[in-house]
Amino acid sequence: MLDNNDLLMEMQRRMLRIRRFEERVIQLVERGEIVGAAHSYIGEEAVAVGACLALRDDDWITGNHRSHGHPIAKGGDVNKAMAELLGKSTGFCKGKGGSMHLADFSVGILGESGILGSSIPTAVGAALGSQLQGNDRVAVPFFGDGASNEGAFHESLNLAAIWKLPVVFLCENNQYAVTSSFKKMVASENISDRAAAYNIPGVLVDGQDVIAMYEAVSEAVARARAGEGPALIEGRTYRYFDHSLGLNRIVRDPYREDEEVEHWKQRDPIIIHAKLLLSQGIATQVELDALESEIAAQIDEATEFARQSPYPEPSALFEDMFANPIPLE
Amino acid sequence: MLDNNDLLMEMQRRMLRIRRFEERVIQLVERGEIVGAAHSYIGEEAVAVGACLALRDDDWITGNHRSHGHPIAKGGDVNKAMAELLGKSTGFCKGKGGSMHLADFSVGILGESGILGSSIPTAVGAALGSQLQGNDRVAVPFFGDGASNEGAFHESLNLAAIWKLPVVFLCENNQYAVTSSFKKMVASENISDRAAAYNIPGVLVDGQDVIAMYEAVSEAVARARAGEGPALIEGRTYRYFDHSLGLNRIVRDPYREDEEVEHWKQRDPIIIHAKLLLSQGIATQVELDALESEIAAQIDEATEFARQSPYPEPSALFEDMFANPIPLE
Amino acid sequence: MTQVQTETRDITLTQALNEAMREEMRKDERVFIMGEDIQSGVYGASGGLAAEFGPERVRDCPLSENAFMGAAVGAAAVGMRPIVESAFCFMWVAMDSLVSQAAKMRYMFGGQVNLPIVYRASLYYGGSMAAHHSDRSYPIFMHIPGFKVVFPSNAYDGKGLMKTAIREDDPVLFCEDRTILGSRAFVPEDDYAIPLGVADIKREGSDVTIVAIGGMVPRALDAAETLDREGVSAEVIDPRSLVPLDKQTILDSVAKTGRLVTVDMAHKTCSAASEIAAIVAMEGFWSLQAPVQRLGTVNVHIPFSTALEPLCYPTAESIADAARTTMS
Amino acid sequence: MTQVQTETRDITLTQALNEAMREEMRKDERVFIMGEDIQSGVYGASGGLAAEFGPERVRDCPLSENAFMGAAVGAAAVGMRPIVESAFCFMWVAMDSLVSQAAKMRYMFGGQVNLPIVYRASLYYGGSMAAHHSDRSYPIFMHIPGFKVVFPSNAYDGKGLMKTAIREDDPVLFCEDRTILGSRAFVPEDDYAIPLGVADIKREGSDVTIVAIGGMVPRALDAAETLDREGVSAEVIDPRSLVPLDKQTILDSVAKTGRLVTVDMAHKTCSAASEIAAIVAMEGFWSLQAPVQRLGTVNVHIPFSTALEPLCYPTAESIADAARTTMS
Ligand SMILES: Cc1ncc(C[n+]2csc(CCOP(=O)(O)OP(=O)(O)O)c2C)c(N)n1
Ligand SMILES: Cc1ncc(C[n+]2csc(CCOP(=O)(O)OP(=O)(O)O)c2C)c(N)n1
Ligand SMILES: [Mg+2]
Ligand SMILES: [Mg+2]
Repeated sequence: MLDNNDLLMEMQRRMLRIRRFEERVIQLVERGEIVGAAHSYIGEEAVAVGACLALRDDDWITGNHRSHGHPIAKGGDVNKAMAELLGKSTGFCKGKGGSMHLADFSVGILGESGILGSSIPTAVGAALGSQLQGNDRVAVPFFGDGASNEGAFHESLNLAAIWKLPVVFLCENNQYAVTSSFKKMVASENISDRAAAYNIPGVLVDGQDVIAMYEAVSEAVARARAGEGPALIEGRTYRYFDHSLGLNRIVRDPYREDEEVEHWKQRDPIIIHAKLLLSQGIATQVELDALESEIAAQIDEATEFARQSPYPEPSALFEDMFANPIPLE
Repeated sequence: MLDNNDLLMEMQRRMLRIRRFEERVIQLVERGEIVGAAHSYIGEEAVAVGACLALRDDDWITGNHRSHGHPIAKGGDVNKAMAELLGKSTGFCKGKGGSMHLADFSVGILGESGILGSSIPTAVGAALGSQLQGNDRVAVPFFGDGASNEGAFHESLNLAAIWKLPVVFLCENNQYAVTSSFKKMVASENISDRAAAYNIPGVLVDGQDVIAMYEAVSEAVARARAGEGPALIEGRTYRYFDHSLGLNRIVRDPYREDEEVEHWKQRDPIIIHAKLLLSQGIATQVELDALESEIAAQIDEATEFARQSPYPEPSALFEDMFANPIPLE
Repeated sequence: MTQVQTETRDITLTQALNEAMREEMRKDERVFIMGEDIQSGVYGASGGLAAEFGPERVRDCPLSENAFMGAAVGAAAVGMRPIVESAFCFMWVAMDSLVSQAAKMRYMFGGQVNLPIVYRASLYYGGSMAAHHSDRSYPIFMHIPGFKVVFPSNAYDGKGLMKTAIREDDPVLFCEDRTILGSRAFVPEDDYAIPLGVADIKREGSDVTIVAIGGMVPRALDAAETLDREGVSAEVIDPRSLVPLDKQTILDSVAKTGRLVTVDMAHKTCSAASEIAAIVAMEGFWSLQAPVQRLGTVNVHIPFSTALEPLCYPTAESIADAARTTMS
Repeated sequence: MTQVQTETRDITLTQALNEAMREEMRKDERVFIMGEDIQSGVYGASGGLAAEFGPERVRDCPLSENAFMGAAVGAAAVGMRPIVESAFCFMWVAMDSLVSQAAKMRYMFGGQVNLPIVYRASLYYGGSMAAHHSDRSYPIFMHIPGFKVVFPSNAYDGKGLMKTAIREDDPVLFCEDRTILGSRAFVPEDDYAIPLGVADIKREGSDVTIVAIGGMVPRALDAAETLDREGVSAEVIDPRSLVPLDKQTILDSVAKTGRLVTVDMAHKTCSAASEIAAIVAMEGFWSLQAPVQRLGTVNVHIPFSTALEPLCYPTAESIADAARTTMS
């Protein structure tokens, strides 16, 4: 088992950073400081963190609508993330993207897509770039169980497979697409089974176990860097909250049992990993408490930063459409 | 082995009808009587005939750009088919469809799509209709190896699988998409392997053996009628001519070896089946010769019918857009 | 439509659409709905229908829009009458089924098949949903022959137009504008259908013609109020269907007023507003006394920030300004 | 452009596009091509490039347009400069990658990324290819913000515009009209680029302005010849790029002639011709002395039969008629 203590602590740090960030987001949504649609990543932290810590800073990721966790896991700036959610000019995207379109190209985050499956080909293209440029940068598209039913999934896996591109397809199977269970919507038992159709490895991983995620992705990344082609990894996980914050107000029929939700909360990735850190003597309770306060301070600072930041000027409306601008009306 | 002699003769009749029809089409293209793009089905006859003879008249099929064979195999009127290819008002589609859009709803031919993969969801929808209407009509979409790389393939197989729809997906793997070998373009070894991703049967069949095609499709159809859901059948076959008639003029580099073409011509489905009919004493050479002249007469008649038929009137231009017409400019 | 104010039974556009679908599904068992999470009624108008009609006729679909929107074509071809619930932003992935099959099939097969399908397309603009979720791409479906394009601006029209759409034997693209889904109007309980291709004059006037679509209609009516106070009498026309388009009502109005403002929430270039402006420049030219004013969404994608998004769309104020310009 | 006639080195538009790609690929190794069967050069303009640049830079793709057109976005985002060869009819299956990613990415991410991509889109109309293979849907890409839309009408413009397109740091939709791909014009061997947004006056005239696009330009020039014999002096303007559109050249011409005919091979409704008519009705209204004439493809899908297809498109004769109408 993994014996890099700094790495094991960093896993906890990033998972906790995501958790506390998302808890703050919930407050800000309730307060009306964050508008539009916000999809909570709480419960799924181990997937993004395990995967992103298996990557280099210069590797690429793409995300989806539920993507506050991915940029944080990849090392994106929390201040800019929070500012973006508040629509401020200091955000990743100058306030133009918001919750579903976080992106930080400076740390390899090629951006998130609110349209399902849409950013999977983008990641394949980044990997094609690596191949053409002769470097070994790997691309990891994050997408859900529901998105694996989009045609883009099929086309992308086949394309990456025949060209042996360095892509690790990462399906976050939180078992529901809005109210639809993947058991009803996905014909195969596991999404990882679909790898067989492309002659690539398909691995089902416990998405609540950050170390398991880290190891599975590390192996796939090693293969990809070695030019052996793509892999499909399914992180079996769970979202604690409704599909999007506030949606429970309009979803009429319950689509999952309270017992099920409870069962999964018992397998909370952050608690599991904390127990391990303590039991293995990698961290003391005091150190974990210190981590808590470190993160709390970061989130407070990010919130302050976002609140203090200015909104974009009206003149920003027509900026950023083109690298080589043209008259726009 | 199949001991229905009428059926075995009908197989030969329909394969021959397609072959002679297509040979005539080649002449008419060279003469300039058929314009636009025409894709020859010669060499692949056993796939359509074996499959369609496993269907009832009230079952549904959809086709693609290489679809002169499918309607003939399903029992479509050869006169109307030829008239359509000549753009005459007596054609299946009154001359509006042409070679890539033959359709005869009266015998269950829901039409052909020039856009790859496009008619696969259509067939799935027809099967959904059967399920909702409580009948047992089966739908068979024909598509190529190349089209199996379209997203529509993936989405359709998953949809049919989770809803247990009566669909038999029929991939005609003639091993090339224009100049591209499926070995380079399809990540799995066989296209039938892709069925695994949808938990449905996937069967690789010798597409030059009309009886093998008939039996494989019959079995899948029986399952489908019984409500046990879809199957994917790959008919491994070969086209003797270039992707589309006349294309050899512009395809610069050879993309397949003459030996390969010769090898497959040695496995001609019509010769194979003729030998069987003779060796099993199901038909005499005299009867086969009679069949030849019967077909020759049909094709001559179809050609005459098409030639004598009038072109559509200019007034037809604005007809057929809507069931409930609106002013059109 | 003035009775709307006076009458009693006011319901929202969402409720009106729901009512229309419910009544038609009761009358005709060939009618069924496909969409994502419609059994739980997440997105409104299909709410409660699963309870009455069951999961077979109110079908939750996987996230495979190209397949299920294409399956609607096949189902229609064999005698069913599907309603598909979706949104413009989710239709890009399904464009091939919509264009190559739904729109082209009948003509290319020489009229052998009718395709009674209603594609319900939500517009989520105006709610900080950002670039991916704010599409308003109905002009694309006006450009592509084969769809009838319907766009109600209130609950009363919504129910009557939805009934017509469901009974239509052709593919209908039915636009549902979230900025007005919650707006209430008088909706009779009885069965009524509003024909396609018949514009409605929402307000009569004599100085300037304002043609507005969907959610732009209430804004145009507000503008007309303002203009009225300034002594400018604006006529507000709601086409209600864009294909077929009731050109005559627009041309007659311009013949009366001599001035035209076209208002659209789609991007300006090649928009419905452009088309209407072009039609009047061709067929109503001699009536025009001032340049046509075309209003639409600016040609950038929809930004998330509340500091920017509101700057994108026409407003009552910008509509009034455009009208004033035609008067000066 | 009059030198075209006089000069020696006449090559086809296909050859000119091939030459432009070849020269740019030699100069910049980040440029590569993706498409279907392009190594064998089935569809013309990429012919022979694989022999020089190899299968890595001239990549045959599987029939997965949404994936490879989306992969172009990812490759561009990490520093490559992809050219994608396809056709309008095959882009429906890829609309999501084109719209949600290529067109929206830069703006929605606040300008963090440049996407230097050339999407080459063939138009196969006019060759009995029927409904599925005759799409001319560039107005859709004018409506959707984020693309620069380029449409050459001859070999000379083709080479210069393709070079600009390849050097552009934004997504370019490059239209290749098969009705003129074989037409020859003088094309200098040397390196020249034609800026976007600069219309070209293909023929000067004083009585009526004819704005024509791509394959409609030669038809408009034929019409101008006919009109000339009748004593009507027509000015023929080729926008060359539709986004950005050189409004000023069109408005200046109309200011001179007072009459406008817009000609487009796309379907009439919400077409480029509609947009140009609308612009002139807004900004050139006071110059207009007669109703605008808009010509385009009739609003039906393209029928296969040679007895019907030719009736769909504007012709030199119908253009001349429209011009005569503006004169009467
Ligand atoms: C193409 C498309 N269809 C529908 C939607 C609406 N939608 C947004 S998120 C979502 C569910 C996605 O489920 P999944 O992929 O499992 O991701 P999760 O939300 O569970 O993380 C749906 C249907 C969309 N954004 N894009
Ligand atoms: C979506 C789409 N992309 C590209 C084409 C152009 N095209 C027509 S046929 C063809 C090859 C099809 O190969 P396959 O599916 O194997 O069928 P085959 O021609 O071998 O019978 C291609 C690329 C098309 N018609 N549709
Ligand atoms: Mg999910
Ligand atoms: Mg093939």
